[in-house]
Amino acid sequence: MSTPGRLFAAQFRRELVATMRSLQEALNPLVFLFLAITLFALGVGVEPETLGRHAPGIIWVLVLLSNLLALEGLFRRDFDDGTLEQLVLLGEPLFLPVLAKVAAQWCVSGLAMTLLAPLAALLLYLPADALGVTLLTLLTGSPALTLFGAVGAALTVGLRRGGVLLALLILPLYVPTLIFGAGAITLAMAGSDVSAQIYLLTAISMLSVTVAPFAVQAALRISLEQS
Amino acid sequence: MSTPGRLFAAQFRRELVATMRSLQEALNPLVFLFLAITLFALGVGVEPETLGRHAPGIIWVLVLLSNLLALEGLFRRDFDDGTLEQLVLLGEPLFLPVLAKVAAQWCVSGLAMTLLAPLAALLLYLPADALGVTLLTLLTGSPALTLFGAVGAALTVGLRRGGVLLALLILPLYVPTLIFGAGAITLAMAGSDVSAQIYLLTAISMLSVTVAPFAVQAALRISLEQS
Amino acid sequence: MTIRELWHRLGSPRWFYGISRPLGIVLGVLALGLLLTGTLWGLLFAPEDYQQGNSFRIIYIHVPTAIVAQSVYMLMGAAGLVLLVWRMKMADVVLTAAVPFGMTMTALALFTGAVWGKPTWGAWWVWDARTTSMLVLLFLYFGLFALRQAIPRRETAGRACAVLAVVGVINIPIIKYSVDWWLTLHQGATFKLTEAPAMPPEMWLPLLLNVLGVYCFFGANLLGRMRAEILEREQGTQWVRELVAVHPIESARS
Amino acid sequence: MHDGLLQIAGFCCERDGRVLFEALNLNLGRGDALELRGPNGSGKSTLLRAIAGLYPDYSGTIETAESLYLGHRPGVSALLTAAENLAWYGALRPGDTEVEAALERVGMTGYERVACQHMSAGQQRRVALARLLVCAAPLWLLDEPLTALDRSGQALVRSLIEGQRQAGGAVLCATHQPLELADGRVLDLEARR
Amino acid sequence: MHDGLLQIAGFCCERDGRVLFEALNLNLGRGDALELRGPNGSGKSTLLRAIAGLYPDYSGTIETAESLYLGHRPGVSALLTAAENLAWYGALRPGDTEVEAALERVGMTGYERVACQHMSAGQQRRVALARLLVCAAPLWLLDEPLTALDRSGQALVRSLIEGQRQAGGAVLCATHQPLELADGRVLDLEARR
Ligand code: HEM
Ligand SMILES: Nc1ncnc2c1ncn2[C@@H]1O[C@H](COP(=O)(O)OP(=O)(O)OP(=O)(O)O)[C@@H](O)[C@H]1O
Ligand SMILES: Nc1ncnc2c1ncn2[C@@H]1O[C@H](COP(=O)(O)OP(=O)(O)OP(=O)(O)O)[C@@H](O)[C@H]1O
Ligand SMILES: [Mg+2]
Ligand SMILES: [Mg+2]
Repeated sequence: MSTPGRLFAAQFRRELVATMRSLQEALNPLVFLFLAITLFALGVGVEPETLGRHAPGIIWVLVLLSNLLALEGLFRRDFDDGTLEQLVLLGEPLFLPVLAKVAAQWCVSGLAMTLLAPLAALLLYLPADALGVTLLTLLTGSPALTLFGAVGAALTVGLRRGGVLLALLILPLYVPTLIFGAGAITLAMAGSDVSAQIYLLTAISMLSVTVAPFAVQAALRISLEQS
Repeated sequence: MSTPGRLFAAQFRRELVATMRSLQEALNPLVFLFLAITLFALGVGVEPETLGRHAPGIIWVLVLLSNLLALEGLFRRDFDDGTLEQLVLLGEPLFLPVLAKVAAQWCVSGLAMTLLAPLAALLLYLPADALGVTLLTLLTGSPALTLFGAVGAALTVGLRRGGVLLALLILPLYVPTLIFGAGAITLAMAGSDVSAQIYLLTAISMLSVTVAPFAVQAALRISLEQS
Repeated sequence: MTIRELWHRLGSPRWFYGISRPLGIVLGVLALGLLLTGTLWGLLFAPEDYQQGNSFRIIYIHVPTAIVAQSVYMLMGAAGLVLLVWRMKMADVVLTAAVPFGMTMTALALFTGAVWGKPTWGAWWVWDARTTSMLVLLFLYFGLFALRQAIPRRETAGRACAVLAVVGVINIPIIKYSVDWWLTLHQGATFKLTEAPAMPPEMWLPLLLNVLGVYCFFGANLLGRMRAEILEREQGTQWVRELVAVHPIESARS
Repeated sequence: MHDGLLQIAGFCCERDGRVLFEALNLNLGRGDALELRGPNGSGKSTLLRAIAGLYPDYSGTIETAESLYLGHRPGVSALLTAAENLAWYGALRPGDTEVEAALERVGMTGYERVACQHMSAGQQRRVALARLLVCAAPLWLLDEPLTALDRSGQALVRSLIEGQRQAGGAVLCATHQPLELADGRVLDLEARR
Repeated sequence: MHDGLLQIAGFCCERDGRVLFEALNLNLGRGDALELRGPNGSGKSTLLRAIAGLYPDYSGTIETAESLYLGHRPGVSALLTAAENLAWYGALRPGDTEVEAALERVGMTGYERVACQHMSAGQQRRVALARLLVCAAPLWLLDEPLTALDRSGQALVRSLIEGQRQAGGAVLCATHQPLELADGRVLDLEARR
């Protein structure tokens, strides 16, 4: 048995290193985000005012989808090369490395997207004064996305081509986060106060931090029983 | 050497069987489409007139994205279990099985999405009289999406690197299809004639059918030399 | 017997198979009676709605299905929890058996709603708090269904679905709340449902009967599916072999 | 017995309707080694995974001490270097051997900084073997540890097993090539049919 | 020579700065069999992949007849059944053996309809071996074909190889377990260092 701190740190470091080795892969979701935004500008038409008015929704939906893309591979490679089963066998208590894995994932996708949001907002003519709120909503909301997503990823890891199935499982769970996130920005654009929504987003993220790791842990054990 | 027809048929059958092993897998991309639409309504808001006006763009972009997701795993599994390298070694001429693979993929994702487009249109308040055109654009346009996407999938299958490259490389290829597709529907809603756009879409698909398989073929060879 | 005994008994498929048959029959008969009276009364004798005319009568299918669809998901969440915590086989059976019914009810509620929407709202579909959360519910159901289909091993599939169901149930209230709030944000598209409580008794009594009827129908259907599921899972065991040997017809029917 | 590391009683298991085990009894104590033989598909991997806790549908009881499982899949992450892989394992279940020492023992010095995806099949297996040194557990469950290993590698596996036994551990090893262990027991699953 | 199925001249190759081959010359004619030995990482797989056409960074010339390559990855798709897998191969490069016959030859009768993801390691390797019968090519390139196979499986591989030689084909086989082929040549990559 090793100390909790050491366990968490080791897993976290491992994840980051592995990500850095396949940096391009880690960047994919971000590129996807901007690709999709560009497509939207092209497909929906670029009258600044309409785009600007819909920007919050578009940004948030696309953040959801690209998050999905990032999560798809969260456990896949570890499962294929057998390190996942070793983690489940040796990692005690398991929820610590799981938490570390998810945290690392969030730093790479959730956090990165948050930081890049202003760029996206710019492309979509989001009024400058709504920028701060956009950042805030993403920062408080994205942890929930990653955590719920991790549950889905853990459930589908054993399956070939789990990619789209994953979407089916977790997108419905994303609904509240999406609504409050996009809604808050819209409200802010209308000039009203949004602290309530921010609190709600934070609450959802908190809830998921407490619940999800255990769900993931259970899901991993279950998925490994198949092979 | 086996006859071209037999080669194509065998590969086509194989793909369909592998997909239909669990039929619901084939349905997933479709459900994903509707999930995304729902998310959009939730994020962007549902004033009928705005939704209706943007419906063409939204539908096309989402079809495009779910196509991307569906394609993501087109070669991955075959690569992992080593059947892909066997295909490249044994399949002569290689472009036939490749074409078959893509065709099967299209039947499962592209075609199915086309057939379900009316439902999507309904959810997005697309005027009923624009339905026919929507179907037509998707029918003529989606082959190009699948084929171009396949090139990207082939480039990224083996190596971890190059994912970003792919996105940047696919985007310009998708743009014309998207513009003509969404544009045609918008025009039709305005009551004007769209045969020109339909012809253009068909032309693009034709072009991709002739070019893409060879590009995929080359890309596969490149990817396999890595490992 | 005490609750605890019942609990342990419930754990045994064989015992359950034994008692479930009469129970299922009772529920089935009840469902038939309630639904017949409720529907006939509602469709033939209940007065017209003063503003909607006859189209309002869809309510007698729409509301019951909608209500039951939601309760079924709750039930599955509970079953999932039991399966994960106490590893009780029967909970998995419930989980397996309930999904199709719940999904059908949700789809039916959506469909009847859409059909109703055409005359009342002038559109097949309108983004409204209820419709939206119902749609999300359908997606939740589909997720469960797809996951079960995707996993070959039954036990694995069962527990995977349990995890999903539990997480889903935790989310449902949040989803409902958020969707309501979302509607207030986008006032543009709100459409009022006809107020149920305002209905005169001869309008809502048949409705009540139908709601109860659909619940009973669900109970009967659930038991039936569970019995079939049990037979399939326990095929290897002694008692099933005997059962099949004794009444081939009966066991084939169930 | 008191110092029993593995006690299996009445182990029954069937897969796809084929009965693999009926009422298997098995005990391993300190210093024991058992070779698991049998034709393809006779259930060796299944048994090992069941003991490790990765395969639940069996009946019967399995009491086991902490174990290390080395399966068909090496459990070596391709993106990481040999040293990084082992360091991670060391953090999960610390043993008494240092990473460098372990790598030297399995003859992979000079590869500490090489990403495992750039290693040959056998080299990856060697890294996987080093795990047995970096982590510590009284019971080893090895599934065809000789796979892809050359002569020296096969000798290495034998000496690792002997070392574990001397240290008071036990080894259960499924293999198709005889290991010829000093007073090692052999369980042939075919013979039991 | 005229009936040469494989001619390698001045084959040089290095990976990660390690020189694996310098000026290797190799000829295989009809009926020949060559065992490729060598420690882990000595370049056996690399050579085979280079001949198969899967590894381009080498200098020197390789002239080869049509070949079948069986590598570390079995080339069996997990979702498909054994029969479906083989039928597909048969369509790619038709040989003279029927699918059922091939499966029977490798001792997998009864598994035609079993999805390969539900097979044990060795059973999957056997399905991969059946490919050598379903497809036809004068030159076989086998990379550790004995992996995960039980006794009977190993005998099977030997008889398959002999069959191919009698049919006038040639076999190049990397392995760590001696195959003891009748007048088979052996190339030990370590000895050449
Ligand atoms: C696809 C469209 C629709 C869906 C998904 C839908 C869904 C629902 C749901 C979930 C309920 C709540 C049941 C409960 O828990 O109490 C409900 C109740 C009801 N719906 Fe709909 N509905 C739709 C369309 C309509 C339309 C068009 C009307 C009529 C104008 C309507 C009238 C009612 C009434 C009167 C109730 C009962 C009132 C109440 O329970 O408070 N619905 N519907
Ligand atoms: N994918 C790769 N990328 C880079 N280098 C590699 C790769 N695979 C192998 N190598 C290097 O090439 C050398 C030869 O590898 P190869 O797989 O040919 O050896 P081998 O003889 O097959 O070993 P084994 O008996 O373990 O299979 C090794 O030293 C290894 O470090
Ligand atoms: N993932 C799986 N799903 C279903 N059945 C399986 C699975 N893996 C193996 N089996 C079945 O279980 C039986 C035993 O498999 P197992 O892997 O334990 O055999 P094994 O002794 O390890 O064989 P090998 O020597 O080839 O590794 C086989 O007959 C196989 O058909
Ligand atoms: Mg095995
Ligand atoms: Mg090799």
